[in-house]
Amino acid sequence: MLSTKLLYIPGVVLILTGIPLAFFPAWLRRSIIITLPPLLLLHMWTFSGGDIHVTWLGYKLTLLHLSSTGLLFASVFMFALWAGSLFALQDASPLELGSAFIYAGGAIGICLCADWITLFCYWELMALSSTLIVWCGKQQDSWRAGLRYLLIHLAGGVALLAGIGALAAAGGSLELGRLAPGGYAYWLILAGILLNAGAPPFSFWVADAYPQASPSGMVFLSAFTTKTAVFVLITAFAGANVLIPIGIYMAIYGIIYALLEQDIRRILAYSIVNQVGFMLVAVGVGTPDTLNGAQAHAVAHILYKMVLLMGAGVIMRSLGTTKARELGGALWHKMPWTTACILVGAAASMGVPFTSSFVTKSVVLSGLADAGMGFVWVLMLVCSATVVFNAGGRFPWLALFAPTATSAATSKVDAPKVTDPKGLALFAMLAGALLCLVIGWFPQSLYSALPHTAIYQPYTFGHILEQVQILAVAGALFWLTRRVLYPSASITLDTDWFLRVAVLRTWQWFSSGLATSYAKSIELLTSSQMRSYMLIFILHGPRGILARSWYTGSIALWVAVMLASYIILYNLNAIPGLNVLQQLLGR
Amino acid sequence: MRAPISSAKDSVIVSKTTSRLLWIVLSMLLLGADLIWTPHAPVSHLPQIGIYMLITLTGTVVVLGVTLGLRRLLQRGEDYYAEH
Amino acid sequence: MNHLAAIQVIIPLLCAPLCMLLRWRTGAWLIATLATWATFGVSLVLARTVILNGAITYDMGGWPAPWGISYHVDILSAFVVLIVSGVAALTLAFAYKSVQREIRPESLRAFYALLLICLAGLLGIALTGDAFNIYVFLEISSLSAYALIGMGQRRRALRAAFQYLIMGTIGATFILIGIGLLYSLTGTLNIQDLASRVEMIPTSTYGNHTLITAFAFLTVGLSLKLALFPLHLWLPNAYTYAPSVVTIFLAATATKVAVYMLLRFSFCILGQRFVFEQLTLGNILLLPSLAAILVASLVAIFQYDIKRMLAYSSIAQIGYMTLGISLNSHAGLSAGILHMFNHALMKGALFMVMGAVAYRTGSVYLSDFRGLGRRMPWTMAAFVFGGLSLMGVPLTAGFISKWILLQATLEAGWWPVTAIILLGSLLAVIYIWRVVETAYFNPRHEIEHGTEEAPLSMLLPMWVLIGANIYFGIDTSIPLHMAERAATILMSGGTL
Amino acid sequence: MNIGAHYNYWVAIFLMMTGFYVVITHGNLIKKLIGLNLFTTSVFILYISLAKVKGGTAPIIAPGIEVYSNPLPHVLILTAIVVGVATTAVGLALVLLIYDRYGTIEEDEIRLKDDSL
Repeated sequence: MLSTKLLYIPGVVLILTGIPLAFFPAWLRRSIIITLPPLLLLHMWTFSGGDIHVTWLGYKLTLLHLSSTGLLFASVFMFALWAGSLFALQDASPLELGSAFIYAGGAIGICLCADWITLFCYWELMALSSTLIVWCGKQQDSWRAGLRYLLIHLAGGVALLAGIGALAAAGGSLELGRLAPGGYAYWLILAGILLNAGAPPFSFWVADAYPQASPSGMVFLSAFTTKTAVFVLITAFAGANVLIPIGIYMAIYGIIYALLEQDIRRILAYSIVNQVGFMLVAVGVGTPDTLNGAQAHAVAHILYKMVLLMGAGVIMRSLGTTKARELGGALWHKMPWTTACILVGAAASMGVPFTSSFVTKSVVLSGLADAGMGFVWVLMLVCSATVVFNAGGRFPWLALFAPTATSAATSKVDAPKVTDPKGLALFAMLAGALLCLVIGWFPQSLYSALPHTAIYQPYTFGHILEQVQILAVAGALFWLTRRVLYPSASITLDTDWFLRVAVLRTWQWFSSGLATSYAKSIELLTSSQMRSYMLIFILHGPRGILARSWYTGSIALWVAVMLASYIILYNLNAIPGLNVLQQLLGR
Repeated sequence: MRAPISSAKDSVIVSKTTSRLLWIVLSMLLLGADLIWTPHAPVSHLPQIGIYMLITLTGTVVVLGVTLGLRRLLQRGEDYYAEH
Repeated sequence: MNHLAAIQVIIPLLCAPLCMLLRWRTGAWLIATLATWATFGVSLVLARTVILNGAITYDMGGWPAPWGISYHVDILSAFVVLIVSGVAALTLAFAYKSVQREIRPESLRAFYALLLICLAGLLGIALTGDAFNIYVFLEISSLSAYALIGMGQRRRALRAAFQYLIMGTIGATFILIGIGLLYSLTGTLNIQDLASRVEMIPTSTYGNHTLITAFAFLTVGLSLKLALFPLHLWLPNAYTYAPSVVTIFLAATATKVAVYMLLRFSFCILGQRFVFEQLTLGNILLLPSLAAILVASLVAIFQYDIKRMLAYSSIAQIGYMTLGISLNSHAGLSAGILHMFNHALMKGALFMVMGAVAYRTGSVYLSDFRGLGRRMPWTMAAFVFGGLSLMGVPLTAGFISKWILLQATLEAGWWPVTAIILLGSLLAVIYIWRVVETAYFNPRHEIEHGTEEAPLSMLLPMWVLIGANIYFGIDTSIPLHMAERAATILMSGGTL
Repeated sequence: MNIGAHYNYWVAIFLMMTGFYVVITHGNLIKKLIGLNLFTTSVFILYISLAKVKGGTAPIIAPGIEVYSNPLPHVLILTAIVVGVATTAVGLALVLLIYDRYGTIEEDEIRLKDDSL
């Protein structure tokens, strides 16, 4: 039976639980959140039933297919859902939790399916449910930012659908796998996926929408959308060289915009773009080593970014703001556990030895070097060093230690609710931080889950020394420039300016121009000279029969016009060689 | 509307710290001379004199420079979008 | 053999006077409901028979074909009859409370009688195998529709009905002229005889002028009935001011039947070779269809009366159907025919939401939707799902139509058309979203209506349709199978 | 082709166009209905003209007559006349109701009243 087989698919189970989750009584919701993700994780790793297929519209769809890459991503997504929703239990709305389950179900579904149509279904579901999560943030700008987010993602979905349609129409296989370069289908699908990865020129949506979510909402958002895109890129576009410049742009964009940012959660959002850019470069190079590295680093990144965002979430819950200038400076001694977790996460993001990205980022870098991409290697080296300027150094500094800019901020810090989180939320944060360290200490456990055989050894004297040098220089530079780069109360223009200002202004200009010219032409038509000269005015004037769109007579006139033109066209078309429309349309 | 950005006092600090920084880094380069050995790096055929430091330093300084330049160009007051 | 085809039309036709004769008002509703459910049951049996055994021919009164009127039920007819009677059955279940509120008590019985007559007319069009009979049934359904629309509460309904009457009569007369010219050429009115004789007409290099003129009249007449752009102008008013139940019924059925007529006339009577290769109907339909998709969707975005917005969206959706036809390929036809079904599902559901909202708040202006997300959660949830289907989100029926239409256009290599289809679906996002935003995110209305959830008798049919939207979005094999077989029949000139 | 021989067709077309013109240009709803009637009636004439067979008589079987006119169009037109009557009836009923609620049957004035609401 197919319907029972569906319950073997973790994504479907999550979606089916997510829909009614918001309506369950609190105790039931709580127990589902605590138990379901670990159970599904166990199920994924022990499942041996083989692929699940269905036939839809004559296409064979593969709803479940366990590949090593997919399993790796799905597992870390499942952990992210679990930890994120444990963290969220404290104050997230039921709707947010339900949406998060659907959202994660979509992401996990994509990792474990093996055809483009199923992928597209999950893809749209992710766009809709993640928009709901943004809206659940209920901040001042959440609604509009969510709308921008939704519009961009639906447009991306349209590109993806057109691409998949073209793939099917060309008779190509709809199986999820490496696409042959070239053709509409290839580029449309790539565009649709890249949009979700935060590629230019739409990179702004990450920092625009994510920080508008609730403290826990952003934890979910950071884990799934961009990393799912990375997964699809690894599967279908490995070795697509066009990804290299795009990735480089994103990596540098992420650093620069994070540096100009004052809101610590937006800094982390830009840091996501930066890291995804790093992964895109690795996918674009496409050797087994860099692909391994991209996957490993995606796992590491999801984990440490989650910990950092939970830390930022704790601050936001306590103080109600995440603007660096209003944080009050000495938060670290009010919340020791949070501080510890943030520091671990930050260390992991920078690639300090014995933390997660030390063992993952270096796989990418060495892979780049082996592939002979000297220039790209240099750029990526710099990018990984400059992480100190966003997630690694600057974020914890601004969040916990930096001296305050306003006196009002310090009084907020003394409020009684500025403390560490308790219970499950603390557990979730600690679990994330612990994983960052475990991966750092036991890299082989992660490497063994990678699809290509990994022979890389991170802990050599040379490598450690290399990383220490990089961090030392970058750290020193950060420390020296920290005051210059202290954020001002401002925003930075991005390409969303075109969406939010330029288009609106053009529209206003256009519509006002249209109104004036319309008024002018009416004036001209109704002027007395015109009226006396033109008999035809009776029919065509502003109140004439032709202009009165609602009048029965004018509709009837349309009928006559259509009839006449149809008769003429049909007669002309019937004459061979005189097929007017065919010639007009160029067919 | 353009928001107030870095003051004149800030820029004085930049020039001072930058010069101080250059000295520090140069001395570190000398200290790290010939200590580095990594088979992977495309720079492994170069003399291994603090090459990672050099790359990091140049790269980071360039990024910071670009950032400061963009700051002048792109930063606006917080209520920019509310006004438009 | 069996009398199913005749029974199908006779049930509503006989029950209509019964409604009028009864003094008991609830009884009228009861009879109408029973009649529609009986028709629905018959249509299911009919569809099953046709799928299993092929087309049924039934001679009315036992008079064989060239003299008497014969009913010819092939898979396309059965499909359309299924749509019409299914929607009718659900609409009648929905109607009880809504009609009580919107129609004056003394005309309640007439209302149900007219609804049944309209249903009989629509079913007749789909079932009959006689060209003139099509005209008669068309007028039966149209005349009752004018009267039904005129029953709307606001006085504008009268104007809309009158306008529709003028336009509808012109359209029907054009169809009559077309049929007359065909008769003058062939000497028969039976659709199958017509087809075989039209094929025998020798066509000179310049074509047969009578045939061409006949087809021109038919196309324009049908375009009017279809509300194909730019002859759609009667539709928004008619749908907006008609009573809710009438809007649900007409939006989900009347235009579908008009599409059916277009298919029947152009593929089965005149033949695909003549219509598409010689007259290039494909190209002539293409431009209005694309214009309908773009212009009507754009206009819908700026409407404040949500019923009117949905009416414009219907015009755009009709554009999708005719676009499928204009492709002149098996895939395109299947897409067009399948979209008839799917559109009936989603528009039926959405207009039911309008009916429920009108029942509780009295009108369906955008501003009336404020706060409804909380006060009428089930109704607004139905709107969201119906809207998702209209946008063509995966796992809804709308996605299937969109996907198949995309495939068909891509197969033909019409890239710009593909882009327009996708753009149309994005525009649908915008106009649906305005309502969702108002319902869920805007502050409540200043004046509290004391609104509560719509009664169960409204919610149930609404959610049956929503369920169908989702079910047929996941397992679409039955309607798709029927649509594809119907397309095969049409492509071979209706002879199978 | 002799134009005169087909004069009944020309009459039908003339009537049709007249009716159509009245529908398009007249704002008075009653006049519109009259135009519509003209329009549909012209189609009846068209049909009946089709039925005429040269030299044929009324289709009643009688000795010595070989050629009959085609009776079918007449039958059809009987139906169409009924339809036309029904349409006019519905139309007039609507006009009456419109007069009741608007106080006028001029389309311009009706529109003004609606817009001023």
